[in-house]
Amino acid sequence: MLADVRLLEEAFDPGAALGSFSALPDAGGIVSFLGQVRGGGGDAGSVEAGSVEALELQHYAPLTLPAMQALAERALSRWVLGGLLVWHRVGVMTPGQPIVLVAAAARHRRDAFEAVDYIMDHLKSDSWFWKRELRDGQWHWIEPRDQDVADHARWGD
Amino acid sequence: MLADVRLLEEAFDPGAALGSFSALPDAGGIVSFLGQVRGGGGDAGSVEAGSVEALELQHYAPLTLPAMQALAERALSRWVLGGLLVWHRVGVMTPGQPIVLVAAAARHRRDAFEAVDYIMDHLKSDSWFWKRELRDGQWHWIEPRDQDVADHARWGD
Amino acid sequence: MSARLVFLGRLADLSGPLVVAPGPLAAVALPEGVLGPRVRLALNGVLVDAVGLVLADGDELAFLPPVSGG
Amino acid sequence: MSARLVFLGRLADLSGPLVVAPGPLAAVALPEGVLGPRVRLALNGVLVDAVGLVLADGDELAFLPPVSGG
Repeated sequence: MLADVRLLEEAFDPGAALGSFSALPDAGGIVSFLGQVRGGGGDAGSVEAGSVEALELQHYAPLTLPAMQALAERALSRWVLGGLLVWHRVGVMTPGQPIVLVAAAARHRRDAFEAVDYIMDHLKSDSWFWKRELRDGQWHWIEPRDQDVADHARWGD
Repeated sequence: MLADVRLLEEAFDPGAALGSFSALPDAGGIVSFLGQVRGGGGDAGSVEAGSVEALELQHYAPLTLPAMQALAERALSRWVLGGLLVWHRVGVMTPGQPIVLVAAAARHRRDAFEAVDYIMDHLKSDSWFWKRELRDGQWHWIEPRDQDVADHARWGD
Repeated sequence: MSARLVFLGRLADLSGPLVVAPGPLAAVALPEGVLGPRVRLALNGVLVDAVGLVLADGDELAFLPPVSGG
Repeated sequence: MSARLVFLGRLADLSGPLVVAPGPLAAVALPEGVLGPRVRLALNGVLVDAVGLVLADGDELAFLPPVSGG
């Protein structure tokens, strides 16, 4: 079974992608994670520097896609999956647009949950993406968060 | 925030449902679980009594939807969610058709993962569904599995 | 004056819905096999205990076997 | 005869791509701030150590700051 791993330069439709993916023959249970560009000011409880007008993800072609493919292969070897999809946008995105879609199909729900969780915890740190946000007309680079390191450490690899 | 909880008598399109759900304003990260009727014979490694021709889910209206709504409320009180969808089919379904779709939107990925996992672990045991499969022209009731009890026990409630 | 008994899941194979006279459940001749340690009862949508249960006019009593896994 | 240096993420704010002569990296006048303890290097797509690195004709050396979280 090969994973469907893509770096996408253009916006994609996550509903349509999941619709096709769920038509796989051995897809009894499908877990997916969709990450989208957050709009600013939507969270009444937080005080942020400004609302996000755009997000840019840069990559380095010789490293980024091979790293995503290697991550997908590790997930396929670790869990019994009937299908695996890992799509990631690069370039400039606006609030509400999808950034990443990961989906795993499995006969047993737990396998699919863990595989998607694992890939999300590793995508941020193992793959090569650099992110910056446009706020108040200025681009700001996003540095790694401690939480990402902690998420990664859960898996012991 | 109200959860979108539905008992559906007719087939639904999970891709379209997730497409609408992902348009929620505070949906930075969305985790979903889709359960579909398994086709028989798709798993080369297993020897089963026969292939599943159809699946029927029966419910008891005075209990089933209220139990689903109460479960959704518990998830909303336990995690910080921007949206929650719990759709469940009843009636007769054929292989490949969706049975259940659960989706949670959250600013923090971990909240959405745990909420969907929690709801799936509890839907089977706390809600009132009775399932039977048509194999070789005969209906067979599905009894509870030990794994479902173990999944439920993980949450300590 | 009547109450209604309904049987869910595999219990529906033993009996369709029954109309019975109001009064103590203990006085009703139930189809064999519909009561058991793992069968729960709901009176008008609320889970109840079988012991001492009395049916009133218009009541619906549901017999609920264990729900399915998987 | 040349090698190419590319700078990713926030390092791209410090310098665009540079064309340099082949030879030891230590002999190249790098833009200030592009080397540091958290910056990794990839030579033609393979992670390498800066120590002792020698650039050959046609090489591409990428300077990679820590990747973003979130």
